[in-house]
Amino acid sequence: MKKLINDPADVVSQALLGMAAAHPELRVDHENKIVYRGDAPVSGKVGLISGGGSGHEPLHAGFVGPGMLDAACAGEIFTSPVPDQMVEATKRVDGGAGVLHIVKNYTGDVMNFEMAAEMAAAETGVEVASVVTNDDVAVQDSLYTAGRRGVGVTVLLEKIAGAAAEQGRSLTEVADVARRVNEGGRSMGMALTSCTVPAAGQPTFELPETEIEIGIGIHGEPGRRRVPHVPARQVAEYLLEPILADTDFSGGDGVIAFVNGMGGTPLLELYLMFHEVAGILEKAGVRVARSLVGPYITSLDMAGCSVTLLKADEDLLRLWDAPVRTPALRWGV
Amino acid sequence: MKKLINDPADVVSQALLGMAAAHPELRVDHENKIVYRGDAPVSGKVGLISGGGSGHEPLHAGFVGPGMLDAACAGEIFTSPVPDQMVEATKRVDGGAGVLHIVKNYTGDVMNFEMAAEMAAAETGVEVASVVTNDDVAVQDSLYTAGRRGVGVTVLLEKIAGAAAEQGRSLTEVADVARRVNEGGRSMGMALTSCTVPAAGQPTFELPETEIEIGIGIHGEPGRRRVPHVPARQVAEYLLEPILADTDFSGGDGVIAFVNGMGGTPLLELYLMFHEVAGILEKAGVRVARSLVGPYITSLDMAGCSVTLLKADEDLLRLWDAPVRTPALRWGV
Amino acid sequence: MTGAGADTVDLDALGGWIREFARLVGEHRDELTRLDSAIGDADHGINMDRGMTAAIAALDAAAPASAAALFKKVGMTLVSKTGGASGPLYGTLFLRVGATAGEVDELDGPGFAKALRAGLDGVVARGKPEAGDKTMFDALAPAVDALDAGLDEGASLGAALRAASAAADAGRDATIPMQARKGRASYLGERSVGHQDPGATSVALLVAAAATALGGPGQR
Amino acid sequence: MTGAGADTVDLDALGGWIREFARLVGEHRDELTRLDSAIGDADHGINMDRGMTAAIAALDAAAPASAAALFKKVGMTLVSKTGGASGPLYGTLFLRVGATAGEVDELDGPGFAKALRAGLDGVVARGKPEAGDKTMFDALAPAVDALDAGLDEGASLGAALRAASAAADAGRDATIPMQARKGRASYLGERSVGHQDPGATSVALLVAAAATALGGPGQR
Ligand SMILES: Nc1ncnc2c1ncn2[C@@H]1O[C@H](COP(=O)(O)OP(=O)(O)O)[C@@H](O)[C@H]1O
Ligand SMILES: Nc1ncnc2c1ncn2[C@@H]1O[C@H](COP(=O)(O)OP(=O)(O)O)[C@@H](O)[C@H]1O
Ligand SMILES: [Mg+2]
Ligand SMILES: [Mg+2]
Ligand SMILES: [Mg+2]
Ligand SMILES: [Mg+2]
Repeated sequence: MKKLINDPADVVSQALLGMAAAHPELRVDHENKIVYRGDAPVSGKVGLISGGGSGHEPLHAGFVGPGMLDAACAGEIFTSPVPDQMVEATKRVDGGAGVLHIVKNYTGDVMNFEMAAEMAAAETGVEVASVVTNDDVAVQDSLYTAGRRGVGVTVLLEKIAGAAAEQGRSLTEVADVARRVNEGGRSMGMALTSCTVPAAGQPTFELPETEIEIGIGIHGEPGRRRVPHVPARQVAEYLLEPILADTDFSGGDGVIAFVNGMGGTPLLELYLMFHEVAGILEKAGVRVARSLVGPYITSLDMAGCSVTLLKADEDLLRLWDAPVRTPALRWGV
Repeated sequence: MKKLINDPADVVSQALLGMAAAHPELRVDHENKIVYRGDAPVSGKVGLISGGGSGHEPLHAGFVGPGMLDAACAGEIFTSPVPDQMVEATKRVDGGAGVLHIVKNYTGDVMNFEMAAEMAAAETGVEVASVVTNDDVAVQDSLYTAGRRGVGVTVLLEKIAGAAAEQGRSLTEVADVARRVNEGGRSMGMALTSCTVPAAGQPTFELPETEIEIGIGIHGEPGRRRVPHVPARQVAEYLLEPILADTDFSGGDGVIAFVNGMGGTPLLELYLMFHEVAGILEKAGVRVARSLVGPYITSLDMAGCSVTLLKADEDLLRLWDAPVRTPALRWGV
Repeated sequence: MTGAGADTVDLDALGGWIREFARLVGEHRDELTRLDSAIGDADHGINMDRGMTAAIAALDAAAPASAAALFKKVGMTLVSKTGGASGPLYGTLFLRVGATAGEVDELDGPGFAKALRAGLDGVVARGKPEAGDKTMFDALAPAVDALDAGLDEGASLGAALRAASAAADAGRDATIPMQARKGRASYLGERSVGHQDPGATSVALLVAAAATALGGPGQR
Repeated sequence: MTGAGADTVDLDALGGWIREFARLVGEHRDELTRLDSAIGDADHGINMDRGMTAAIAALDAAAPASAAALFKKVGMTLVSKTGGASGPLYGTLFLRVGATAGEVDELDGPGFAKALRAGLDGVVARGKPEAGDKTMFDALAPAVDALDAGLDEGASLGAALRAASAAADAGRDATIPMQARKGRASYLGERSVGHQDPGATSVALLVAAAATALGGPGQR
């Protein structure tokens, strides 16, 4: 394993030191591994916190700033953060209008955020609402599993709910917007290579030169099936087919289409994939209202990509277009 | 070789189709492989064009937009674009105030841009100035080589010269700013892995699991030496030592410090590297006035990074902070 | 290593259980992570080791004065330091064990068994596992049942714990053919079959540690 | 394949030179790229093949009416389609060859040699290579010298071209021990020693193609 790190045990804390140095507009609580927007708490605004295992950068800390998150809690690599972090963040971003916890649907994340909400209720008077993202159509039979995973839609949700909070909407309203985004969003991912967790020191799975893995999550969890390595056009079909089979995205105000890189994929390939995705959507009668292309929810050094579609309506598009100023997403400001 | 592509021969053209679909605010001339800002030519403004081999995304097309480039010419992977493209771009971005060609110092790029300038002079009345970036301190003995390579400083230069042009400065003034940036900037890069050129189908060089390559360029050119794989702290020293030995960056208005990813390196590691770089700079009495961390001038799927320091002064910092709105760099707007 | 009477365990012995568990987790760290890389995200050994190392450090910093304090400290530390699924699950387990054990400085067999069952109930409350879901529950539930059964049949705590440990091992092995329905492994569907559950494996270490530390001297 | 007289080459033969060069480049595409991956950026074969394929397509589209038109078309196409260092270098080479050859439909030996030297001068004007820099110059210059020398000594064009081809091959081989001072390979410093220059290798193909296509029938 070759990585630009010192000690596998210190990767997250040292990266946070780098984030603090590179982004003076943010505040970092190194002890609790929390990144805050510099002006938190914003009085009268619903506070948004998210968090999860590290290794998905820029998610979540790269999305802290006006128009998106108020705070992000960083866990160890691929390991949910702990309730103490979320409780601390909840206290510090509460501007009197309550706090929304944005949680990706993984057993560990859900349980830790649940405990945090219980503890916050007991220790503080802050009103907390939670929304769990679960957009990954690779997980079928969700009755017999931990349910669909939260993946790409998390990025879109943090942006859109962040804009709703910035507008001064109430906690209930912001949580509603967030749930609407989650319900209208579906994703599917694939890997050309495994990632390597620093502490493990070797690839999480082995994938021969001739095969790719379809339906992977963002933690190096193996996918649902291996298929021969095929051209990008076919990969786009593998990813979109189950998404379009799951939900009708045609008509209406179109979709926000998001082609995401897994960390080790060049932008050149992501744009090429976006071209293929756009072509399939056009044939399927799905209008692309907005788009996002880049590595936004990654899996360390994994080569691969995911596609997320989010059903748009006028409100969501207005919130999507609203100003955002974070290290990784920035427009309109 | 596993990549998200269809045919190695079509990578660049299909990625440009994706760019066009993802960025309706840009215009793409697919025949000539040129990306323009949507409102080019901007009357009375100096036009900025750059270009080079593809495979370095987001450089250059990702930097087209208000406050940065007016057009970018995309060559084949790692192959300079041809004069016809540059001539065409020059004509189309000329707003009457002349056009600046931003060229990275590689034999092919320099010769093709030279021919383009000759052809533009012959075919059109457009006033053309050129600036060549050559910031890579890995190239020593530049008397006995093709000279230092143009690497990371190109990104900073395109941003700063773009701001100067946006302010309405004249071609001579914009070219002066650009040369000042190039003279004040130095870079050094390293690789954990080789990149793989799609048409070649296999890694350009072999690097064992235990070794890293110091002083690489951005085209999979092997570096100046191989050393055992060392922790990030030591890597930062390997990169900064020759930069600081080359030029005195202490005092004054500090530096713009840029830690760049080579395409296959997770953001987490880049932030960790930035922490190490900031630590060394502090010890060396170099003040970090501004910073940039991310994959901005890449080498396909190579894992590795480069560090660029640019001597700042008040004018350059003001230009750096000025609004920019491009796919890959965006702030202040 | 047991307390005053053969069937009573004092605070030292209970602390010894935690320390022996931490030692076993450290020893099996890579194995637990390897199991997790087959059907999860390759961190179970790392998580448990981080959590237990912190728990031992917390115990070293100040010796708890009661069983309640001891297990609360372990539980809180695991919640605060472990992360992932195992943090809340093992954390809740020990918090419930402590709450049920109470402000005492020793436990008899039935008292320990009652506390451990409370821990199991905590795991169920937190993670909603059912038998056959291929989780830590599938090793812990049989172990708690075996402990109760042994004591009911009049066995010594040591003998009952050794039976519990054997039951945990069997429960752990029984996870191999199961298809996971909870946790990350469930995403694999049928591909989870044929792999041993990491959490069930660490639970087997937990119960083995109890047999070693609380099962009486020289009786392993 | 030669023209009317044994020492005159007509447009067909000159076009045949280009086609034979394109064929050889296609055949040696991977070898050229492999050489470039050792000391460059792994694209010389790809570049040359793209450029020459386009040049042949341009010639196929409309047959040029003179040597000037033929080589101008080849040169312009190479400039427009090749990119990299080889585009301007080979492009300038052919543009100068064409400008010197002039509006004729055949060339005699000295006429061809003069045109080729003009091409060499174009390469020098464009890239500023010097002898020993480990570039295409190191194969092209000896070839042009050998061609002139052969014709001066009264050899037939065919014999002189075969001598030129041998000189180009020797020049190409002589690049192996050189340390590069121009182009990408120069960045490697001493590590460029021991590798054959890709551009010198393609030049050897260019001159070999001339010997084949312009050297008279059955004399290879
Ligand atoms: N809902 C659940 N109920 C009980 N145990 C569970 C549940 N989900 C997961 N587990 C246990 O947790 C183990 C994984 O723990 P760990 O790897 O530390 O956490 P994570 O899955 O968050 O990476 C599994 O092997 C399983 O035994
Ligand atoms: N300044 C120069 N003068 C003459 N020939 C050069 C010069 N620089 C490079 N070359 C030739 O160009 C060849 C490389 O061509 P190519 O790989 O197509 O371009 P690039 O280096 O831009 O990738 C080298 O092998 C060398 O022979
Ligand atoms: Mg985990
Ligand atoms: Mg090249
Ligand atoms: Mg795990
Ligand atoms: Mg080359």
